[in-house]
Parts: sequence; structure tokens; C-alpha cells
Amino acid sequence: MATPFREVLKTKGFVVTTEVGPDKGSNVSKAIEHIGLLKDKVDGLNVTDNQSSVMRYPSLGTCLLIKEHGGEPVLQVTCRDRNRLAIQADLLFAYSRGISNVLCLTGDSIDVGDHKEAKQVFDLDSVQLIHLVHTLNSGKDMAGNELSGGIDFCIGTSASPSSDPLEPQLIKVEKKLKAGVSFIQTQAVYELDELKRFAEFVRTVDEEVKILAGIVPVIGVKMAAYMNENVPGIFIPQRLVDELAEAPKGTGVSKGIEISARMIRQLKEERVCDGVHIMFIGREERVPEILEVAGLL
Amino acid sequence: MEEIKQAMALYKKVLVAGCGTCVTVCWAGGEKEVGILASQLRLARSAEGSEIVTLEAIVERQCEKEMVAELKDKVTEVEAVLSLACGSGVQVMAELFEDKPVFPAVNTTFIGMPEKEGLWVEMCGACGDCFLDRTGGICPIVRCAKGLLNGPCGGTRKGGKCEIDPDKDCAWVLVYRRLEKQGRLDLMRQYYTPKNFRAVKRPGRVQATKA
Amino acid sequence: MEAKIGVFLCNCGGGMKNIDFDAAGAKVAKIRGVACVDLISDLCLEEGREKMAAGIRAENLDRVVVAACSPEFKEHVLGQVLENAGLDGHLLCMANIREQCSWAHEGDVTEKAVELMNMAVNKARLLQPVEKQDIAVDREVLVVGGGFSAVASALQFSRVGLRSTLLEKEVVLGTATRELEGLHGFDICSMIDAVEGDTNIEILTSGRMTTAKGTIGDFTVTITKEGEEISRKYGAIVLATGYRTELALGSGLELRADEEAISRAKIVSQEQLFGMLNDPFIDTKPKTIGFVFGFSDENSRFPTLATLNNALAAKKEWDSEIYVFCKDVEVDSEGVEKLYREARECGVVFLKCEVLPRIAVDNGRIAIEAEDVFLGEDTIVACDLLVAEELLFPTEGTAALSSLLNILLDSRGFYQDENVHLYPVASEKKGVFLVGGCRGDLDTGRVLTDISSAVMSIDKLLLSGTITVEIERVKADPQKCVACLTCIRVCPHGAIQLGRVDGGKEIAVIVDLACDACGICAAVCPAKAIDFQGYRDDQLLAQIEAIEES
Amino acid sequence: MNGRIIAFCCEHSAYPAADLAGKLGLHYPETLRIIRVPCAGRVDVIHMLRALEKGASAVLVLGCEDGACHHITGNIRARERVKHCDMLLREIGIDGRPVVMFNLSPNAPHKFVKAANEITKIIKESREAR
Repeated sequence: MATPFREVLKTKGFVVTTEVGPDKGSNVSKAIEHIGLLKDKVDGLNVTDNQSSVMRYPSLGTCLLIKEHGGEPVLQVTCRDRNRLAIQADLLFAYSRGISNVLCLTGDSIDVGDHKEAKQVFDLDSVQLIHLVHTLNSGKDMAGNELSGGIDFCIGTSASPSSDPLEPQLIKVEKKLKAGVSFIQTQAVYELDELKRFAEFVRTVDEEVKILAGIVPVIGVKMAAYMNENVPGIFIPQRLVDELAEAPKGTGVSKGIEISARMIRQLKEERVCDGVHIMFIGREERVPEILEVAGLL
Repeated sequence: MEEIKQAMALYKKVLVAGCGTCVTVCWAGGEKEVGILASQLRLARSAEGSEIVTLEAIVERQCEKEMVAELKDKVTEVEAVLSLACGSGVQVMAELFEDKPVFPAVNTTFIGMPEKEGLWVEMCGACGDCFLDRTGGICPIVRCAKGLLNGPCGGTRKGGKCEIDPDKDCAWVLVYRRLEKQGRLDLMRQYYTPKNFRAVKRPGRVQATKA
Repeated sequence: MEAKIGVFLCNCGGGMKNIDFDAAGAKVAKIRGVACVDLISDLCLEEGREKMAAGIRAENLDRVVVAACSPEFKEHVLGQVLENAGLDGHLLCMANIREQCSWAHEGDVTEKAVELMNMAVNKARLLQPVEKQDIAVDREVLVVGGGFSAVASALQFSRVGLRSTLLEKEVVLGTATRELEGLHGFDICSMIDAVEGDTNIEILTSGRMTTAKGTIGDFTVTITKEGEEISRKYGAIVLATGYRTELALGSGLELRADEEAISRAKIVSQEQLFGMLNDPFIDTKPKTIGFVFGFSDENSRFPTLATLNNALAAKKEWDSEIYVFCKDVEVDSEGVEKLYREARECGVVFLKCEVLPRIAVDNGRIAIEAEDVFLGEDTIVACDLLVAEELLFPTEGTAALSSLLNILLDSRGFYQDENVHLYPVASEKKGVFLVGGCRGDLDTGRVLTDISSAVMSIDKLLLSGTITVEIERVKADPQKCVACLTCIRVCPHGAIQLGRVDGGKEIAVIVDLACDACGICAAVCPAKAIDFQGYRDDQLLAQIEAIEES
Repeated sequence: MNGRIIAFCCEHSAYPAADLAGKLGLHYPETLRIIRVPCAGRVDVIHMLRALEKGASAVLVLGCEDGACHHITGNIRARERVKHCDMLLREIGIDGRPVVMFNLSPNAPHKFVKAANEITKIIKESREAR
């Protein structure tokens, strides 16, 4: 049995989590394969919730698989697809089946996904969602009714330390912290200083909260350019782009892994944050390689 | 237009009815647009080798029964009505002339204001639970792509633009800048509980209490 | 009541042989509403026009169609014929059967001529008279600026008997101009003296325009002067707000940062060079001088003129060696060809280059390097002084004034001429004129031409104290107008305002005095509320319908 | 269709250019019918559509050159409207009856004739294609 994530956060010096991205379809064999590969190498496995507004196998279902296979799941919940009734019901179900970690997110806009004509929900926003989990934890639902059988989630949320302008983002982070979270997973960061400044800010509001730096390996110049151009809140500095450009053809992935591992080492050595959250979308099988190069295995 | 063309395919004589108020102002259903749509219909028909007779009319406010009633004679003459009014105008027309099919010719999209000549932007979602006092007069319900109440999402683009469209401003960055200018950023730091999205029970109905 | 239309055909004294006028006349006579058809062969002569007037009276016509040459030539004269015969001039419609029919095609075009007449008759049936009125105008002119163009304009206004106000933002007139006068060859001090002694000219210094309302003949302007608000009425406004220049350093013509500090003083403007030339105490006279100009696509002749004058003076005063690097020497102003020849004769060297020269510091001097297109090789000249190209910019208040007066700026930020070819000194707002540097003109000769044409136009407008205006030729129907503000936002002449007619609801009101009759408002109106007599929707459509009948 | 081409001509540019073409004896198709307007900006979509309804095989809108419009924005607005009209026609599947804008100056009779010839050619080609 895996150690509960809440315990890990309290006791472990440097926490490592990663992601399992569900497939489109009911065939879960690939997910199970990834779970088997990663569950003992990391402290928690996040499952995305219709990531980028693209419909997939549910986060809840994949979390159950993780639980069944002996891993520690982190349920991602966005506000895009479910109103307050559906979210509460899902959380009750999740907890009843042993899932006890939740990451509260706003969710991408419907417009970026594959069902562009769908009705957006956003009945709640991420701050309200955090409050909602606390309400459930206290044994009541949002309308104030008593629950039979309480719940007790370990709550996390996300943040974008590279946003421009940053100030409105920080105000939002402050609200999330005040609502009460145990950990923050950041958007992918590539500049150490940026993360340092962000961590400093977080510490002024909440000394306890654990900060997990987002790590997304960049595997080529094109991907870097695309991300800089199109993915909000991400900034890949030119020196990394140059480094990628110099890598011999065909070694982009290894180079990306090397850069990420180097970043992780630095974060750990300089104690910038309390851990990392590695997102290697579509290449989950190579996550162990990053951990190995970073000296985390 | 294809939709309108198909809807009109069964008829030989129709009334194209505009509205003289809001849709005139926003270039969607005034006398000018009525004339153009009618002409387009006739041309389309003649290109197919058939014919259609169009009557044209403008109602001062198509959401007012008394005003729409003035069209009675014209409506009697035709087989169907094509209305260029907003959704409520179309429904008043349909209610008043129950025996005639009434077709909408415009898709009513939002309550907005003109930013410059020919460009309108959505400003109000008619939610019935106004939030503007807390956001420096910028509505996050409709001007934020996600209608968030407690600050921007993580998708804000460089320079404070929206995740879904770099041409649109992030409403929360606008709120931030305005409140900062007014020295009222504490309003943004406050936590706002989930919104009452049922402040207006649909279908909406408002009874004036004054006089 | 159906209109009684008379059609007058003119065969241009036999100048339209490919039209059978008898046959055409017979066909036209059958068109609905045509009461009479007359063939007159000499409508451009007095006798012909008298016959036409007599015809109008005899048949008691109320609409007239003339099928003849292009309306561009005779429409206004023939309109007068109608007026003389007791009809409004707007009740005339012409069919252009000469330039656009007979002369444009070979072979018999009788049928086309008939069709054109049919179009004209169709339109004539719907014509309506337009009332005229004399509107009193203010005869004072506001001149904004205090430099050469402004002062010269005020003096000219005084000469034609118009009073003017000079509005200058600085404490005294001619602040910036004093440094330029030698270079430009005028004497601003004595001009200012003349202005100060002129009772027709009022001087308001330290003043700024804060609001401007109204239209041609009737502007109300508020001016803030030393904290005090003054409100004045003017018939016309002249903007003479000048220009400023910057050395065009950058995009190639620049020194490296480390060289910059020591050698920057060796790069000067034409104005600075002129100052040095007139400084009796100058310590070292530059042995070699390089001029660079003509690479920034400025439209002005001034750089050529200044270079020639300065080069000749430097030769004479200092006996310097002089090299001129330029794209083109523009000698098409008066006397410049002669200056150029003089310069060559006394040893000034001209090098024609297509691209901007590069400069660098060489042993404390400035080396100019460029490819001479005639020699086809790189030339390097080391100079003690470089007179660099200057870029032209509008003065700082230009944008603010343009938004006050609601006039456009061009891509460089200067005021936009209404039409570069036809009305260069008019802005697109009637009654607001532009002269001198603020529209990019720098050389004195051209500025004086600007001023004369502006003064002439304004004199013509204001001298009689009234302007004859067509009333309600373009008009918004108060019943149909929904006050959507579209026309107000699109009117290129700022001639439409929100107002009330007879105390009714707010609607678009077209100011007859300011309207230039373009019809853009009538086209954009979403309520089709704006009628433009002569080009009403139904009048245009009547012409179109004529092609169906044929 | 009666084969007529309706040409809305701005009185500051195209109309005098057409006059000049006649004066110089430059020939263009007889099917052209000129309607004089004070500015290309006066011509609205409905005028173009009605011309086609009345059987015209094409519509020309002729205005001043860019940056030289007597009424500043008239020619630009006219071009937008021509574009809009073209879109409306495509919506209802009408092609081969072009609505086209040209810009010319009053002293450009050759450009006027070229516009007239060009549109005639377009009509002819699309007729042959069908």
C-alpha cells in the first residue's frame, strides 16, 4: 500500500508526483501499464480531467484504477464540465472508494478543446471549489445539509508563476491559500528565479503549504516556439532554446530529459521548493528516466 | 442565409419585417437590412428559376404587441413572416399571428455596447444578480470567457489577454487595473461565494412595482 | 400630381453624327410624363438657352431633362436657365449622350441615347426643389501658431481686410522661428513688429485652445490663457502649428556607442551649421565638411536649398572642402538650379548614392563611407564636421488639436490634407485650413503659396458676411431616425450632430453649412432615414429600373 | 438578364475619366450604363443588389484612388460594401454576375476603359464556362 499523500507531504523532504493522462475510449490497458511503471517511483499520480477540454476516460475512473493497483491517486477536478451538484456527488463517490487527494482547478475553456459547441458550466471557480471541499470535509453540503458519513480530502491547487501581468494571478493565489490548501502545483517553470520569487510570495501568505514545481520537458525547438507562442503562462528562455537547437538530430527527447533533470536537481539542492510535479504528456513511460537522471530513484 | 433560403423554399409571398429599435441601431434588422435581405431572397429565387414576392415593413419596437399589431393587413396577405427582430420580437410576432409561420432571420447574441462604429462588444449577461460594484464596473460574468468571480484563470496570455482569443482582454486584468487605479484592490482580494445563477428564474418575468 | 417633364436635346451643332435625333426624340416623347421634346442645336450659346427657357415657360414644365454633353460642363449654367424660367435648379437632370455615348462608341448609338434619356426622365420624375438660404458668418479668423506661417497668414488676412487672432502657446511670438530665420531667409522680427502694430490682428500668447465647437462660419472656441477662459467666435480656423526636426541618426547613420561620446559634437544640423557660420568667435574652422541628406523620403525641397546655401557660405567664410552625399539634388524650385551651378563651380563635390552612407570615427574625424553610383566604387571621406539628414515631425500639440477639431492625421502624424491634388490647404473639415510646416511644407516659397491659397479661400467664404447654403439637401427624417449615431461617427466632414428638431426627441441633425454632400451617411443609415436630394435611394433606383424597361 | 453593366461613377474621379475617354475616342462596350454619384461612398449594397435584380449582368463601383478620396473615407467604405455584396451573392449561390470596385483618378481614362473591358471579359468567360 502506498503512503497517503498527506503523510508524504508532511514527512518527505522532496516530493515527486507525475501524471497519468487517460485515453479516449474504454480500453484502459495503457493507463494500467503506466500506473504499474510509475506507482512505486513517485509519491502521487495525478489524473487530468478532460485535459485541454478534450473528452476522455474520466479522471475519477482512472483514479480508481490507480487505487486498485496500489498507487496513490490525486483526483483533478475542474469547474468547466460539472455544476455544484455534480462536483459534490463525484467527490463523495471518490472518497467512498479510497481516493483522498483532490486538485482544484478552474479548467481550460471549451473553445480550446474538441467539443467547441458544448455549454460551459463554470458554476463555481477554483477558489469556490476549494471552499466547497472544506465544506464537505466539515460534514455538510453546500446548501448546509448534514452529510451521513463525512469526508476528509487533502486539497491542492495550481498557479502560474510566469503570468504577465503577474499581480492579478498572485491575488488569486492568495485567495486560494486563504481558502486552505496543502499543496500547490505550478504551471511549467523554466526560470529558477521566477520560481524563487513566487515561493517567497507564497511563504508570506502561508508558511505550511508545499510547493511542487511544474516540470514539462521541452523536446525540440519547434515545441519551445509553439509553447512560448500558444501556451499561456509559459515562458521558455532563449538559452534553453539554443541548447535544444544544438542537440544532434534525434536526441531531442534525451536533451529535454537532461534539461528537466538538471532543473530538478537545482530545485532540490537550493531548496527552492518542496518537490516537483512532472508532466510528460504522451511520454509517461520515460518519466522514470527523468527521475533517474535527476537522482531521485 | 442558407437556413433562411431553405425555410422560405415553400412560400411564394412573404413579409420581411424589421424592427426600428435595437436591431436597427446595431445594423442587423433596420430598414436597410430588410431591403438587402428581401433583395437577396428575390435574387436567390430568380437564380433558381422561380419567384418570390416580398413585402417589407418596419415595426417601431417588435417586442410590443400593440406595435406589431399594426402589421395585421400585411401579414394577412402573406404566407409566412421573416422577422429581423431579436428573439423576443420574433416571439411576439409569432404569438400575435398564430396561424402564420414566423422565422427568425437574425441570431440574437448578446447585450452589448458599441465600441466604435460597426463594432459591438458584450457587456451584460442579464444575470439578475449584479456584481459590478465589486469589480470596478467591469462584468466578469460575461467579459471573462469563463465567468469567474474570484480572479483570472491560469490561462491569461502575455499582456493580459484572454486564453481563448488574443484580441480580447482578460476581464480580470482589466478589473485589476481599474481597481488599482481607484486604490480599491482589497475588493479583488475578497473571497466571493458561489454566485446565485438563479436570481432570475427562467422564463424571466418582471413586474414593475412603481405606478 | 404627375410631373410634367420637358426633354431638350442638343446635337452639339452636328457633333454627334451617330445618333438619329429625330428617331430618338420620337421615342422619348412616348415616355410617361414627357410633355414635350425639343431639339436645340446650340445649348451652349445664349440663344439656345433662351429657347430652352421659353420652352419651359410655354409648356409650364415642372421637371427638365437635357440630353447633351457631360453635366460636368454645363449643368450649373443650365440650372441657372431653370432658375431664370422660375424653376428650382435642382429640377434638372442631364443625360450625357455626348462623352458617354456618341463619342464613346462607334456606329449608331441612337438606342443607347434613348436609354440614357429614359434613365434621366425616370430620375427627373422624382426630383424635388432644394431651398437656399443666406447664412450670416463670423468674419474673424483664428490662426493657431506664432511662427513664420502663422504671422505671415495674419498679415495677409489683414491686407484683405479680415480680422484675425494669433493664438500662440509660448509667451512670445516666433520663439522657435527666431533660430531658423537666417537659414530660411526671412526676417521674423520685423514681421512680428508689423503684426504688433496692426489693428486687424489680435495677439493671444500663452494661450491654448481647450474646446472647439460649431462649423464653418460659426466656430465657437474656448481659449485658456493664464488660467482664464476666453470664449470667441470665428468664421474659419487656420492651423499653422509648424514642425520640429530631429537628426536622422539611426538606421545606419550612427556611431558606435564608444565613439559617440567623443565625436557627437562633430555631427550637426543645417541650423547649427548656419549658427556656426555666423559666429564671429568660432575657434576652429572645419577644413572638411560632409553633408548627408535626401534618404528619408521627405517630400520637402528644403534640405537641398539649405545644403546649397550653407555649402556656399562655408566655402566663402572658411574655404572648407565640401562633400555632399545625397540621393537627389532637387532643383525644381526657383533659383535653385543657379545655386547648384554656383556650388559646383566653386568646388563643392556632389556624390550620388542610393543607400544611406555609413559613418565611423577615424582619428578624431568622422569618416563617411558610401558607394557613388556614378563611379560605382566606395568612397571614403574624412570630415571635421558632418551635417546630417534631418527628419521632420509635427509639433507636440498636433494630435491634441486634431482631436479637438475632429480632423484626421496622416500616417506620419501631420494634419491630413483634404485632397492632396485638389484642395491641399483645406482639412477635411470645412472652414479649417492648414498651412506651412504643420502639413510638411518647409521651404519659404511653398509656405507662402499655401498661405495665399488659404487666405484666398477664406476671403471668398467670409468677405460678404454671408454664405449661401442649400437647406436640408441632406436630411434625416425625424420619424425614422433612431439616433443610432452611425452617421455621426462616419461623417468625414464632422457635419452631423445629435440634436432636437422643434423640441422633439434627439436625432441626427445635418449641419447644412458643414455638409459637403457626399451621401456616405445616407448609405450607412441602418434605418434608411437620411434623404439626399438628387441622390435619394428612390432616385438612384429609378435610374436602375430604366434598364429593365429597355 | 439584359446584359447591361451598371457603373456607379464618382463625380470626382470616374465620371470625368469616362468623359475623357469619350473625348479621346477610347471605346468601351456599349452595354455600360453610368450612374453618377457624388462619391463612391454613396453607393449602398441595396443599389448593387437591385441593379442585378433588374437584370444587370454586372455592377461596377468606381471611386477615387486610395488616399485621394474627396470625402476621405468614401472609397474605402465603398470597397467594404462591394466585398459585403459579393459575400451576399455567394451565400445565395450567384456567381458569374460580378460586383467589382475599381479606383482611378479623373485623368485616367485608360483605366476607366480597362475596368469596363475587364468586367466584360469576366462576364463573357463565366458565361462560356457554363
